[in-house]
Amino acid sequence: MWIFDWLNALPPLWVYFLIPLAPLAGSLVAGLGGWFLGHRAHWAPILGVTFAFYLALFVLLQVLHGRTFYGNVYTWGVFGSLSVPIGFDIDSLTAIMMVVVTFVSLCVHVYTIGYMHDDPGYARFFSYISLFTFSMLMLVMSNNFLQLFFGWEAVGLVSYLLIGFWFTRESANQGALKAFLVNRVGDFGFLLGIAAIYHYTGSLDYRTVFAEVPSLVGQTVSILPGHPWSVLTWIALLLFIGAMGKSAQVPLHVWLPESMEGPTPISALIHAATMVTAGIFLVARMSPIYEKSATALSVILIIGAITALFMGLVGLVQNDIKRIIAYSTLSQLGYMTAALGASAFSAAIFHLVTHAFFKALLFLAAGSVIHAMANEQDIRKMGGLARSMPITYVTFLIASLALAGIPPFAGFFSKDLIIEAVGQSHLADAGLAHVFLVLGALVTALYTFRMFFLVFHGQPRMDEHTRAHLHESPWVITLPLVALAILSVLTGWLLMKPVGLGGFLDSSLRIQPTFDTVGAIAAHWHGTAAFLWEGIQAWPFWLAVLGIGLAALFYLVGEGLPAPLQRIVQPAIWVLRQKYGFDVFNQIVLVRGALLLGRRFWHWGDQALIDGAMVNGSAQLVARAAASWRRLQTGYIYHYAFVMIIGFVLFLTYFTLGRG
Amino acid sequence: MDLHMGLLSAAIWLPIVGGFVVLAVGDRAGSRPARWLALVFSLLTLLVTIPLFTGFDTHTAAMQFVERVPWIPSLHIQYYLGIDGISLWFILLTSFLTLLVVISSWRNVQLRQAQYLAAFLVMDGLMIGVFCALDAILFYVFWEAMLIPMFLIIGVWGGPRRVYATIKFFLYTFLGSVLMLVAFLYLYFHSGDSFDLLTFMKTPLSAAAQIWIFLAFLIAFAVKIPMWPVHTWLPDAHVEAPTGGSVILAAVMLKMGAYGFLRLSLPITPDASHQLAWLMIALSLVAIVYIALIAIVQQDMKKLIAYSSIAHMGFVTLGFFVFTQTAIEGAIMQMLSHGFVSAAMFFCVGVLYDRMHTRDIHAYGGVANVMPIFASLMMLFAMGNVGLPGTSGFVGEFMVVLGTYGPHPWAAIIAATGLITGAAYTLWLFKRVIFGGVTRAEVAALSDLDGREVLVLGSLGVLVLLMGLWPAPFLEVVHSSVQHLLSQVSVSKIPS
Amino acid sequence: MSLALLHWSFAIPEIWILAMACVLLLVDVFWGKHHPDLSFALALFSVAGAMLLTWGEMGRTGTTFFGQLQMDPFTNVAGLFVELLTFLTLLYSRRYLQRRGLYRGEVFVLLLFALLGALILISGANVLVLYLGLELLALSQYALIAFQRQNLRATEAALKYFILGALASALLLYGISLLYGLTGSLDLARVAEGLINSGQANYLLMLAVVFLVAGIAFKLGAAPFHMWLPDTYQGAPTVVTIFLSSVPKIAVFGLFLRILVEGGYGSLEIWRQIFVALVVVSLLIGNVVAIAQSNLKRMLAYSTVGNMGFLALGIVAGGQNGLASAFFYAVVYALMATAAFGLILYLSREGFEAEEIADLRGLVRTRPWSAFLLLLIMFSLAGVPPTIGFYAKLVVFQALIEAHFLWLAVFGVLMAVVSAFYYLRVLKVALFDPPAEDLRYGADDPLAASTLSVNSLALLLLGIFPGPMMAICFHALQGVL
Amino acid sequence: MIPPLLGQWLILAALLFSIGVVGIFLNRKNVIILLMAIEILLLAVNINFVAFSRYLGNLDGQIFVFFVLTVAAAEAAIGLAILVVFFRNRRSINVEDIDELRG
Repeated sequence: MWIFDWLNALPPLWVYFLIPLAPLAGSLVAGLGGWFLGHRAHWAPILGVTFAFYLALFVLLQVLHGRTFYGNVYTWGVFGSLSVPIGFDIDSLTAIMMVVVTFVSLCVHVYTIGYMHDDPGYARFFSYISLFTFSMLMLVMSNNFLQLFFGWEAVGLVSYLLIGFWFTRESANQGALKAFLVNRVGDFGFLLGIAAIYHYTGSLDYRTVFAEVPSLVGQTVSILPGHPWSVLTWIALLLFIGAMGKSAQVPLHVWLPESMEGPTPISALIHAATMVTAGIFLVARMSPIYEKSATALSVILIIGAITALFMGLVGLVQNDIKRIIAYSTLSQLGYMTAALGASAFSAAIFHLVTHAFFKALLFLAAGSVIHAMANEQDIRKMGGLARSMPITYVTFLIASLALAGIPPFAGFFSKDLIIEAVGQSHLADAGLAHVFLVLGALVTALYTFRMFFLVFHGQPRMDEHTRAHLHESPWVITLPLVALAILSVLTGWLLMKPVGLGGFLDSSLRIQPTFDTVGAIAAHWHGTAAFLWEGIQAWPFWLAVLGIGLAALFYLVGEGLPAPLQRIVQPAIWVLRQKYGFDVFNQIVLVRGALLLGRRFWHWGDQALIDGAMVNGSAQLVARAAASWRRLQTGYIYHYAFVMIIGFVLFLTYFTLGRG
Repeated sequence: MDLHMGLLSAAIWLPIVGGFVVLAVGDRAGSRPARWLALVFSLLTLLVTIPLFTGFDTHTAAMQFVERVPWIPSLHIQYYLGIDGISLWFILLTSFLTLLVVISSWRNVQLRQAQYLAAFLVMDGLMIGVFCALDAILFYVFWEAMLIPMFLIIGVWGGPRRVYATIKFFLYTFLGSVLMLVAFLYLYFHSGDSFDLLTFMKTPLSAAAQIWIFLAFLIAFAVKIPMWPVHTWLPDAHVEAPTGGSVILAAVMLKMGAYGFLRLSLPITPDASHQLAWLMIALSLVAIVYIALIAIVQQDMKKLIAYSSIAHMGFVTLGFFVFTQTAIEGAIMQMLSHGFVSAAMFFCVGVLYDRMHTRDIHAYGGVANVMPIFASLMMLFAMGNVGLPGTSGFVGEFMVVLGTYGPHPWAAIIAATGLITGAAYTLWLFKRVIFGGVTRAEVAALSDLDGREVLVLGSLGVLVLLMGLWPAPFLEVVHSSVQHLLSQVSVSKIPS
Repeated sequence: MSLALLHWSFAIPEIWILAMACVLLLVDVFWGKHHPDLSFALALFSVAGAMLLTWGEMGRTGTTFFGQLQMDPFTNVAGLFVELLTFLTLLYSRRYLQRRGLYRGEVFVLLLFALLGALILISGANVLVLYLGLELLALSQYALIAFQRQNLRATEAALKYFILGALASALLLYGISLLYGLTGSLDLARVAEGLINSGQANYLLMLAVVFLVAGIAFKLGAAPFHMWLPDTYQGAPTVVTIFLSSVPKIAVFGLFLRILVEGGYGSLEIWRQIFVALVVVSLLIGNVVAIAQSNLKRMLAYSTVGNMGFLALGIVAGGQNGLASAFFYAVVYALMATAAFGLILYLSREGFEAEEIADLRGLVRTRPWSAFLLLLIMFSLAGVPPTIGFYAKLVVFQALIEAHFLWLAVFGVLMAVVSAFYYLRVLKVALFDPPAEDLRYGADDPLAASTLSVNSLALLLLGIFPGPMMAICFHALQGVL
Repeated sequence: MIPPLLGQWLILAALLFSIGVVGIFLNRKNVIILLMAIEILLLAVNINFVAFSRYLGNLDGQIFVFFVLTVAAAEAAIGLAILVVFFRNRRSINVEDIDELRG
């Protein structure tokens, strides 16, 4: 295309390098110059991101023409015999991620102008989200584990900063801290995974490592003496712990709902569209390793399935609009993870893309609602908003349908593909996982439309004042909504074949023929329309419809659950309200435990034992000896003489008798 | 090279002489002249040490800038100086931080400032001396003499319990080092009447002898680092010391113990090092886990950072005793980075302390509202302390874990928990002090950093980022020296 | 005859001191009342002269007075040091004596006689001569201590020292008599031969050695023969304490060297074991009990006991290096003690002896320079580099380890750490505590001030360049074995 | 090896010496007695010297005795002098009262 022509003149490395640097520059300008830029602070970041998006598109085109890239920018450091570079690995997977990240980021940037316009931290916020874009791009573009880890932690940092953006709120700080720590638990595994990789392959560079992988098959490591594990399984699981942290899989999911304390735009960007999918990306990127370990795959599969169903269930009982979406995000991430477990990497990426669009849309629309409701987030206090904010209403509806998996919206294709792929999988636990995912479809539809109806239909339940001020949001907010809405409709159709069935991604994925579920599906592929037709006859679709129906029955027609049903499901609801007790467990066992242990060590170990007994103890011992021995010095001559003589006699006896 | 002759002596004696000059000038005519003199001398020292870097040949493990003259002929003690890749960075670190300390104490020290600055200058020289002494007795002299100024700094300019702290500090370290002296003397007779460290490294020693010498060294260095369980002097010393004291203590003095391991323990007693590696690894892991947990529950900012220092030094000692190049280089990087980060953290606490005169975490909260610049800088250092990639703190921990995993997977796993606990205590501290709403009038009255503080913290921030984003130059210097060290450690010295 | 004259010249310093002492007596009789400065100047002159003469004798060796006195490197070096220390004592003494009405010739005469005794102890080649030197030294000291007649403590100190000292010299004498009986001679050279002939496992010999060591240990002040020392040091006028703590240490080391090394080296194995015991007890008692002291002079007295333990470590090591290190230690200790007591003396005034540790409160505020010197002195005593005190301990431990007394060395360094504690306590009071208003120091004597400064700074400078002094001391012991 | 006669003298000396020693730390009354005890010590030594000198047949020992006697005299003189000044201050020469300095 003509708009890209001039770029062909540049050396490709420059182009790739400019992509992360542009948002970074924007971030620095906004961050350092914020104090005088004030409300003009958004220009630099938006320009930066736009440029990055533009370049990302160019790169995508390049990759479509088969021009991939693998090279280094500079040497980060040389340790041992290994030189660790900072570099880029540009292939189809990367290209897609880059486009998604930059596009959603751009939408959020624009959206933010309207959403945050009277926030004192305006410039800071822009600086952060641009910085996030930079980190995320570094993560996806990396060609080695160190840089991957760098991006991995950097996005974590920005997420921490953004969750705690309103740092005067205790809850926000709490959420931020929790997010960081839980992610750290993930990174703990991730780091060890990298260490293991370094140990077994002697390299941190993707290609070298992947080239080494076949030689590792069959090698075992006995972490617990007597229990030899396959090295690859060990590595794969360690890495997956990292992925669980970032992509909020059970049991490391606890941080994501609390991350909703942050401003809505970043909930859309970071905690729905991009960062949380880093784990998915990681596993897909590492497909050569995972494909070599059925064990790891089945673990991933089941964890994903569990997350998909049970987090969705929690979504049913939430009343905070953002939290509902957060739990739906957890559940959707579960779907993607399950897809990974079934080796349907392309399906996972496909869902990642569609989800990025419709979930970002959902969040931004919700943001628009919250904005209109003067920061009210409880859906029980909403209702009947459809009239007053039509655009938001429509976009929200589209997003909901996509999420619920109603054809022809994007979500339908990707989710259906995943469910089918899992159905195809031959892993031990595939059957169970499949059931979970299918049921998930019902749950998803249910909580989505419960929210939808409660927010937009029925009687308005907000107070008069808020009601009087209800209004559609400004164009900077609605524009991104529309853009995303369009994509939420189209991407399913368009990307189903190239991305979903992996034709486009094959270059970046390595799938064992035995595990190739997507391949099986692709084998009898009769076009998207046919797939759609089959989908309509399949379980998931009807369950989704049922879900919507129930939601309508309870929340559109009726007023909540009818009393008898209420009584029956009461215990279940209680369990769900407790979120299965993860938080309680963490709070009481882990947090309190750590603090208690710390105090014990401090008071008993350091203060009592080491300082008290050993250090000061010995000092006091000497002091006491001094006090008592000085009494020997009575001051009386005869005592002095006596001591002398005693000593003398002792020597004498020693020498005459002792040595005689 | 000839041009570089005497650089090390200059680096050692310039600040010492400067210290006595400042002492002589005194505060009689106000502290202005003393201040400027101190600034000039510390700056000169830094300038003198820079050629050490520029003129350093990274391709050899041999000692460079060597100076060697007989000092006490009757005991074969020489004035023998020289540096290799292991010592170079710490010399630069020392002179740089001393400069920062001088700048930072420009106004904050009212009481007898001339003497304060003099003490730091003298200590500067002595510390540099430790890092480049190649004669055992010379090393010991610098090592011990250093205690005197620190003893005074804590004792005179310290907090309420300063006397207890400083005497504890002195006796603890003194006890540690006298045994090292005994070891030196023992080595003297086994190395053919020589105190030359390089000769020590070549001296064959029986297994038993090596064990004893190693233990003697261990006590000396373990106290200095400090390793569990001889660490309890550090929190007290840090809490009571004035800002500058804490900075030098954490950033440089702790490094000397670690440096001792590299310069003495490993090459002189390689077999014992291998034999007792399990002990060292165990102690390091205790430091990483146990100490980190203690750090979490601290209510005093300085105490918390002090404990975190101990935990970080745990990574260093761990890295030394797994005997892989990655780990040892990582450990050195960790030492260096800790030099920047802990110094910065203590400067940060100092900034707050100068304004509020309390170190109690509960007295703060919401500082970010009134001190945004400070908050963002401290965030940078907090992240360095957490070991976030892109900051210097990451490099060392990353390399140590990588290097450790191979020989001791479990050690690596336990050490990696440091990622979590480290984040826990650092960010919790940060949350309680910096974030939150302003609840106290004193906090509301805080003023943001002035130019001098920005200069000090900013320069450290730049280093933290530089080292995090591009550690290659830092690593390049140590490379061949570490290789040489490893080759020394790998060959047994037990006479057959 | 000229040959004989030449030989006499070996004893020139001793003769000179003796002569000057007599001159001083006369001068004092005639002009002492009105011109005490004259006696003072004369005393200075004679000691300075003795130093010059000794210097002139450097490098000459031989015996004189028909083998009663001998001249070897040790005689010269040790002699020079004792003269130097006496000289320092004199320089310190002037204002102190004036203030207390003791500024009279007799003091100087006694000092000179004590010096003479010390010189004889160092150069004696015959047991009888050594005994006489010892008694000369001791008797003058008794007198000096009691010189401040109306001072109860001083007289009590003198009385205690006198009685116990007499007991000690009796022990020594008894040992000498047995030695004489064993070897049939009083001449050290022949004693040595005699011992070689009479075997080791000889009861009489053991008996004799134990007696001798007991006597020497008492004069040195090594535990358990130290009981007199704290009382005497505390009670004696500070200027006398300076002398007590410096000159006799070197002189008595000379006595030890002559009797037990030159004479009784055949019995090395015996006295070495006794000294091991002395070392352990001295280090323990001295360093530990010092911690409980509140009186600075008394604390330093106990620290003397401890230091004698360190000195004895060198003796235990034996051999060329061991003895040399012990001698070096004695000299260094004498210098440090002189400085320490010199500081107390300098700060004192009439009615205020500045001898309580508490009297130094906040010294750094009121007298920064004195505080700085105190810092040097205390760290030197604690053996912290870069002060000379460190090298003293260094050489001792080195010799000890060379002789394979590793465990003793470890014990020694641990005791050094214990000792560091009470030195630090003094510094803590002087540097960290707030000054007390009521304190008014004397500290107005330029002579003592400059002496003190030189004396203390020497501790630092010698610490930075310890080479020469060490070389001299080691050279001094060349000939003895 | 030691001939009987010499042996008896030595034993006598030893006994005397012990008496002197015991006298010093057993007596708790009067300092004068201490001085006498010291004299006894010296006398014991003298006997030793004379006996040895006689046995060995050389005069050194007996000469030594003269010196010892002289020194003893000087010692006694100084001792008594000190005792006098002490008495002036303390108004007592009771051994029990010499306890100003202690600890």
